[in-house]
Amino acid sequence: MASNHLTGVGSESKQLATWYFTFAAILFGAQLLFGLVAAIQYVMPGFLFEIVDFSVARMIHINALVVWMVFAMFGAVYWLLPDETGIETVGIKIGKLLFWVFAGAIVVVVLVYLLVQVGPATESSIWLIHEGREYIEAPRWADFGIVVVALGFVFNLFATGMKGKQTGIVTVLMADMLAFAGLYLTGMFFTDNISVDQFWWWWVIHLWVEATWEVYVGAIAAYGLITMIGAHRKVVEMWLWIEVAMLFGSGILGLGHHYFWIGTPEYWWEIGALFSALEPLPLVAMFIHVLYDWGKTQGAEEAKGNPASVINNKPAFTWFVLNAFGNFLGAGIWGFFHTLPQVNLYTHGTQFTSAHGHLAFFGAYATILIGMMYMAVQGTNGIKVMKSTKSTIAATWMIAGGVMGMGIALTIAGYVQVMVSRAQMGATWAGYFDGQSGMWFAQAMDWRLFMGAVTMLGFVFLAKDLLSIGKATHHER
Amino acid sequence: MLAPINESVMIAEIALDDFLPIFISSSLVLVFGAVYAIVFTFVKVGAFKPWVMPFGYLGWVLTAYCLYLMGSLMHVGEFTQKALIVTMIGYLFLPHAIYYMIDRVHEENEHEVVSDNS
Amino acid sequence: MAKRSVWSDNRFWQRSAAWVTGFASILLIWLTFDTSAQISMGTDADLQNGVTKRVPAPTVINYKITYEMDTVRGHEVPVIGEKEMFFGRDDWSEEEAAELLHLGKLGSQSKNCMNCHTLLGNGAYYAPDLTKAWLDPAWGPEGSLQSMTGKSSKEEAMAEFLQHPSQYPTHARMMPDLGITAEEAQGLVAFLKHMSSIDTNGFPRNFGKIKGAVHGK
Amino acid sequence: MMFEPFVDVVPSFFGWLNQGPLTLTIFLHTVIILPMFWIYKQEKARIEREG
Repeated sequence: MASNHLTGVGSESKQLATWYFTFAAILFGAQLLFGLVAAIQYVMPGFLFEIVDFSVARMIHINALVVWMVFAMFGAVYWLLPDETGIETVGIKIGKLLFWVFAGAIVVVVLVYLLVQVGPATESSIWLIHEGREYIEAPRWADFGIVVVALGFVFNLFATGMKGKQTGIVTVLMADMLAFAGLYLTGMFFTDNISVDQFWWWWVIHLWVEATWEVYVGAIAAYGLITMIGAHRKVVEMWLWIEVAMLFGSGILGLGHHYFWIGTPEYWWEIGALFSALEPLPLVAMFIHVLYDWGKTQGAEEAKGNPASVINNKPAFTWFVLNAFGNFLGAGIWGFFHTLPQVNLYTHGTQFTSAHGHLAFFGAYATILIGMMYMAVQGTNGIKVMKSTKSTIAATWMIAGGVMGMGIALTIAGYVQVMVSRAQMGATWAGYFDGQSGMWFAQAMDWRLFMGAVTMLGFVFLAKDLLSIGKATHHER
Repeated sequence: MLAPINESVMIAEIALDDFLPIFISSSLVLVFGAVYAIVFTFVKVGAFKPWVMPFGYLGWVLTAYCLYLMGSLMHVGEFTQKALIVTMIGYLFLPHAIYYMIDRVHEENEHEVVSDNS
Repeated sequence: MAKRSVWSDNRFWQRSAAWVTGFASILLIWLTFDTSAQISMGTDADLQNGVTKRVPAPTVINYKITYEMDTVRGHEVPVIGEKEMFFGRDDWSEEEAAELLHLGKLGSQSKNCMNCHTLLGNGAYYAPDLTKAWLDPAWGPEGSLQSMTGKSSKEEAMAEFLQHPSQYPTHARMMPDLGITAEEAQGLVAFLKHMSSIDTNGFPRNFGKIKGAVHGK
Repeated sequence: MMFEPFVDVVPSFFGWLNQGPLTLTIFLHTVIILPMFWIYKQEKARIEREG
């Protein structure tokens, strides 16, 4: 089994994984494109006014984000299942059918977003057009589709995990993906009470992004360390359990930091603040863990008189290291500095949140999923040691640099907003626009647009690289 | 039944000039905290020379200072301030504990014959 | 072989992870029950008897709402005062008010408000926060937005703006025409008025207290 | 000041635990951590038994 992971040939599960990765990459491109439209509208408000309004562009921007990540997450699991369990994925036919159902539904939903945009204030708009709830706007009919697809995926994972070898990584993934699918159900109802609405809305968003997704990343990172640098499975899996304890221990009740101001009781101040203040700890631990294992395995090889790098996939490993760092930076630092209620009172609902969102989604999730795409390229092309190309390097620098630049620009914009619109004018209409017209704010938005364009260009290099790097001749085969 | 009006319970306003120091110090709490943890780990595994270690502890001192600064600018209250100090003392020991753990598991596994799972 | 330590034992961490996750989940579910009871909507009787609810009944639209500093709780809270006309009436029945709020909440979702504005601070940051929009001085009797629409009451001015946003540009960044009907606009305004009466633990701070930004502090 | 005694509108169990600064969160952290000592003891006994 030692080199089984190096080849996707002959594994239907791995073939399906490449479909998921391909569609995910397309949606990633769509996300950046509509993000660019929204960024232009901040600078030139007349751009596509009443054609593709900000609300529409942003809805597609954030929905494409969520969906491409879910696609890539499913793909990554289908990729690693044969390696971990030692058998072909059970129910692969259902998996392939569900892929087309899922992909088809997404295309229809996006077309409706773009062409219909808004409907009358009736239940049928919620069922057929969109639900108008940030991140989970998908219309109700699509909700049910997503539930069916997710159940099929979870079934395949469980059936395979129970039939084949059940490693620690597979065990964590099974529990985690079940929770991930189940949580979606809490966001599927309508209520007139907006406090109740947002209470449950956060169950989906927070418990996904700050609990189940983070644990998923821990499991994928564990898999990556084993396959890419040959880290010791027992060590990696022990760390995975520690990470699960730390991530769920802080993340589940860390949900409280979204319950400071939505009508929920004051006791959430303490719960939210103190549990979420612990959320960066596992991220530091993950970062150290990756570097420690890398150093340790490299050192062990060198002691044997083998100075060559232990990394068998340079581009993927680069993205994995970026993940360890970006997770700590985007989710940890940018999250921590506005998580305490004393400060959050002023920063809640400003561009700070946006800065944190960009850096955290990218640092914690986009990076590792791109890394998994590179692993799939290595596997399907039967490459023993994959090296970077010029495009790999250009894509990595431009995407990481672009997102970092956007994050800093938005942080500056957020700071202006906090000072002017919040601390002084208390979130009124006039205060809002005073903040928006400040020079620092306006310039920050120019920089955000520029950095967004850099990111988009980086994506072009990334797409080109993913399509062509497998054919490059400088790898060891 | 009327509760006495207690001005000290009023949530203190954050001064306009304090926002920037708060944001910076709270980011630095994590940055220096990570510096401490990383330097400590790397010196222990031999990636850094031992003379770097004092800089790790300097990182811890700066973490504690930034947390203190952040707490006082946000007016967190006397008891909370004390709790933060206890937290920092706990954090001083954390990398030691983690290193002990990670080192033990490596030691145990390096002596095992790797046959079961690769 | 070295003596085995519990701290490097896989099973210890596996069990700890299971315990921490399970117990945190149970606590969260318990907290959810507790919070759900507190954020359920009040009744019309609560309003008449002066019972404070975090989320009052839809009939709160019959009353005047203000946002005042509560010295015990240390932050501003919405205060429900005497009766006040809302679209010419102050006797909206429980059913009528609930229906209006239902229409407004549906409208807020189907018109995608949240992807430009923030509601209770959540959403997009392209347009002003709507949490306490009803209490915004700009819509008040001396406010620029009310006089701009030429209407004589806050609710009529808001409804007029919602129906024809392009006619009343307030900023280079304009609200698009979303095909909001007169009836929907009434519902949306009721939704906004109701939202302003929700106890948000003092968010947003200093709302409308300080006039003029950087230069007027 | 937001980690101070409870002054919320509706009393509840969690509000009651919120009697002084940080009492609620320290209580919750403690009940999560304490049983891990018990798990530790059990596992230690098992490891010793296995030799």
